[in-house]
Amino acid sequence: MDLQALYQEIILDHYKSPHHAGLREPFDAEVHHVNPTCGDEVTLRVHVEGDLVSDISYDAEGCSISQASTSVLADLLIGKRIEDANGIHQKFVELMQGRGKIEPDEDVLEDGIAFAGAAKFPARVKCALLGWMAWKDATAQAVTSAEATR
Amino acid sequence: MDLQALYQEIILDHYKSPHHAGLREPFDAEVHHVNPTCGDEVTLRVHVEGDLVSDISYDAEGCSISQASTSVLADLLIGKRIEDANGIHQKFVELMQGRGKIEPDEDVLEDGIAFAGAAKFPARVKCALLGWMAWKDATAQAVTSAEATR
Amino acid sequence: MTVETTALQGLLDVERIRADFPILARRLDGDRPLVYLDSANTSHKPQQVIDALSEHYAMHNANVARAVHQLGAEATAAFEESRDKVAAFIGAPSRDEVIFTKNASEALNLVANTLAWARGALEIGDGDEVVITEMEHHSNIVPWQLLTERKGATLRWFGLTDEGRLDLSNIDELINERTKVVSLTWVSNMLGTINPIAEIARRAHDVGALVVVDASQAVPQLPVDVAALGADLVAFTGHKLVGPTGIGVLWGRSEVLEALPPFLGGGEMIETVTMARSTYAQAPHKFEAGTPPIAQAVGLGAAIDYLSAIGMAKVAAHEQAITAYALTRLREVGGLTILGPAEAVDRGGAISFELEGVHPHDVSQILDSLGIAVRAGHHCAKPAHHRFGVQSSTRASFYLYTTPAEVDALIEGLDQTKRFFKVA
Amino acid sequence: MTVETTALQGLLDVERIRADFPILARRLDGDRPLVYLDSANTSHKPQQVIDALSEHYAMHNANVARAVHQLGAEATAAFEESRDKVAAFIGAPSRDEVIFTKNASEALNLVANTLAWARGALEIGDGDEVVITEMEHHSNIVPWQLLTERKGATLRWFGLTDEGRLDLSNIDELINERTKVVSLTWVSNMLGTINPIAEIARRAHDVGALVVVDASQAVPQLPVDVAALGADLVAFTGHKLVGPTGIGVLWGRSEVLEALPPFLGGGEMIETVTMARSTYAQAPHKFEAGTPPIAQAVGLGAAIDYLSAIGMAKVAAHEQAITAYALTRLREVGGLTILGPAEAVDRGGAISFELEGVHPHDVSQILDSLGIAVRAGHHCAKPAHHRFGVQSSTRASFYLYTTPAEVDALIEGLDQTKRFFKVA
Ligand SMILES: Cc1ncc(COP(=O)(O)O)c(C=O)c1O
Ligand SMILES: Cc1ncc(COP(=O)(O)O)c(C=O)c1O
Repeated sequence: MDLQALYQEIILDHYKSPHHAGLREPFDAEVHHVNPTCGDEVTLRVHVEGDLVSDISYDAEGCSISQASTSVLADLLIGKRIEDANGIHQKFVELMQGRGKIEPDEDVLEDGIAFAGAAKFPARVKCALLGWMAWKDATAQAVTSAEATR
Repeated sequence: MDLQALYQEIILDHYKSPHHAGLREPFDAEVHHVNPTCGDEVTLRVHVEGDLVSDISYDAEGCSISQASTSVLADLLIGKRIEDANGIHQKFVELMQGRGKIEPDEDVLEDGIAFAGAAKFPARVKCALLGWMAWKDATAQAVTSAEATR
Repeated sequence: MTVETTALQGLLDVERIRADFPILARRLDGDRPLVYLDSANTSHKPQQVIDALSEHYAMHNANVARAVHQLGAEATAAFEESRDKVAAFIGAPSRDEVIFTKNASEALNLVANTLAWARGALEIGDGDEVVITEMEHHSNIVPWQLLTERKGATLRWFGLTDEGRLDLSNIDELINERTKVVSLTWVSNMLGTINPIAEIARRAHDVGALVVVDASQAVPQLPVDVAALGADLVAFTGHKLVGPTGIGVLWGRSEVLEALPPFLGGGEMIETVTMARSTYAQAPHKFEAGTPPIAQAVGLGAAIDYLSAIGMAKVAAHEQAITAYALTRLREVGGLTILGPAEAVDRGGAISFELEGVHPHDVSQILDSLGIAVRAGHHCAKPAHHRFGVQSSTRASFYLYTTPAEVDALIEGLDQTKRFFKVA
Repeated sequence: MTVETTALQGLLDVERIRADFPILARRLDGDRPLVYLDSANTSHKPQQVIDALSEHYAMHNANVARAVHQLGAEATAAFEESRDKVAAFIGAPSRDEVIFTKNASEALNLVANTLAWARGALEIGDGDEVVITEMEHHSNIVPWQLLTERKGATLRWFGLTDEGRLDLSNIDELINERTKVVSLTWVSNMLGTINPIAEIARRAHDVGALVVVDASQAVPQLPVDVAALGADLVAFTGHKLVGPTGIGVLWGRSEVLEALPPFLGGGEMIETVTMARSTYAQAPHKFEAGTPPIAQAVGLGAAIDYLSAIGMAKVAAHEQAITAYALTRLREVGGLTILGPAEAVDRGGAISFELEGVHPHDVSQILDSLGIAVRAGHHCAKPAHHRFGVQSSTRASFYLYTTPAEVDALIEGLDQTKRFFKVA
């Protein structure tokens, strides 16, 4: 059990002081996701302007891994073009589902590379992905509703 | 496997030519019993006069053991006082449930003692009891309806 | 006539296979070797499966999906790996379409039972029809009787030809715009008949009906590709597949599983629970309430590994060869009538028969005294027996460990039975 | 403070018992010994149970109730003997009142599900009420939510006191003439609370309600006498009882079982089947459709033999002693809050707690790295967690093989956890 690999300093820092936390206005979609196994929850809002992710705000309750990864997500994706954000999202999901065998790209994932260790802990992969799955869901809804009102 | 003990000559004789077979009038109760495992069936009628079992008639489809035991039942119980018939019934049930460890009383069970061997075959005990359970049920019904109309 | 064993095409290396099955070395009463011809009832288990169970309990036991700890991770990985194995074995497009149940009966009831509470397109009510066949196992009859009775729908069925095949002559009338479900067996456990699933599924889908297939006898005997089969839901059972008791499988197309309401409530089938209301997980977990049959899934995975290593095409060829041989030899027995197709064409490895003048119970008793295990009774297919005017029959059934010599023993045993009961 | 082990009253000869459980000799990652404190989730299996399973498959495997042959007779005898063992173990007045299910969840769902189709006195409809409690496992919540939603009835529940006991202050209002079912857990799997079943059953019976008891955590820990308990139906599960996965038990009073309609249809639950209609067997077979968990029943019988040889009173005393010791030691840990009764009075051996500043997932991860297996999450009791204002907790639970030294390891592990996360 490589505890140091799992609980990287970066993760513990994000856990202790999560970035962009709290629910903010305006937003185009809000979702609530749950990890049925452990009960971790996140309420996440996405605000989209044109093709930009202009804000991600959230209220998360959960373990260090799920909290930190949502914080890293907000850091990484706020201000990105949706298309680019989706690309980063995909890289992060690949990293987490890679059973610890994927070498993460720091240029793309920045602090997100700290989760490479968590990918070796199958029970924690879901924790790390909770916020990311919520973001994907919310963004899809925001884009759909934006298209509908166009 | 003591096949000779199971398939006594007496049993095979009753099987080949069952006594008192066929459904007859008059009767006070008719029941239909099934062995759910193998599908053996018996339709059995009882005619009661006062405290006498005056007739038992039946239509049985089943294996040698179930057929022969119904034939022996009819031989034994027709013409008996209900109380005595119940006593014989009880002795036969005890014999069959005794796992082959009970010494049957020929004075009471007559040809019925031939089923002592069948008691050693758990799968066949239900066969041997099919007609007897039907008789018990039918007689209880006949007595109840006789009491009701008294 | 005793055909030279070596002359039979398609036989497996049975002696090598038999060495894997400890029970086949059992001596029965009177020091007789076991001649087990009751595999359609349940199959025996190779040492590999028994060892997988023991090893799981002795080394990796834990509850699944719930625990962060190492044993929990190991047990979860083993359990979910078995789901992957099942999915691959039956050609399921997605592992999430594989639901573990306790047996095939539960799998079939799961479908009938959730349909009772389904709303929308799948809802069943007054005037709707469910179609089954006269050759079904009770487990594919009673659930539909319960459903149709309870919902005011009508149960209808395909009859059988004298040869023991589905009578499809009235298919246009039977499968009509009122038909909501067509549920039928792939391989009959009594008659041995293999039914034309793809054709019937096509007709059923034309009228928008759901197609449920009871593959309890098919998955053990045939290479299976559910995606190609054309069915919406397929049920089978582990214990007939050299696997443990206590586990079955329901495969279902994702869209159908999504549209069905949950079955049993509790444990890990939820997304979130409050006292006032709950939301449910996605399939397969939605249908797997409570602690699943964990060790049994692991055992089933080992069983699938075992069969896959041999190859299901070869298992099927062996079954085919033994069945053909048995049919040939049984036809030589005077006074014996085979119920079901008499030729080894579109036919699985269960042969039910009558022996004139001797009740099946008595036939099997005499055979048993010779160490030969067959089944006597209605084999949970009373209506099919009724169709052929009999109350019960004797059934011999074969599997990958069955030898031609065991078929010969059966034939000799039948001759002895006739002598014992003094019938020609 | 570390209490001298020998000072603890009521401990079993744990070293002798541990030798029976092969998994307890497992070395985990980093060559650490296993400290298994997750027995409320699932218990480990002694070699005697593992051997009983292997021996059954290797020597006596066959389907039950259906076969005349010797293996069939052996398997049937072993299976039905296990029913006798269960009946004796729980004080059931009749063996026919013991129904084998796949787990406790199925047993509870069986009751809720058959009640949905019951007619007459047991019928549930508009205006009727079902009463549960806020400390139930999801498996004793969701089935009743489904039932009441579907039948237009109302689900109500007992709340909890701050100490984690049932709040019985409004019992007269909650259990009233509209109450049709009261279903509650005997021992909470989260809080550890032991509920006053007899008293509540009396009140429920006064208004003519059915009493269902979830004994999943009780039967493994306490001497049980269902006849004395006052309940109508009692559910529990094999895998928490040193038995195999894939088997559970529903005990029910004969009159109640008789009045309930069948659950799943098929296989041996019938009396007779025609295409048009079927009649059903008596309990227990009426509720056991399909091939039952045969080997698992045999394994459960071996588990019961194992526990009975030790004596359930002694198992209970051991659990009590370890729990009292653990409560004492946990109270010493700064920042730790126990959810549920803090004293070992009317209390089973599951202790859930919070550690300030560290999420349960993280607590259990650190403990796991030390070889200590605990559960983190909501333990399938989300509403009870919600009641205490938490989303999840860490749970340590004990069984007859737990040593005081393992409790000491937990305490040390918690200290390390706090150091790791830099909390006081
Ligand atoms: C109190 C309680 N009820 C019900 C259950 C469900 O048991 P199973 O998962 O074996 O169905 C459990 C265990 O998970 C439990 O602790
Ligand atoms: C065709 C068929 N369907 C269903 C079943 C039921 O399987 P199980 O008893 O494992 O539920 C069987 C076997 O008994 C079968 O042969």
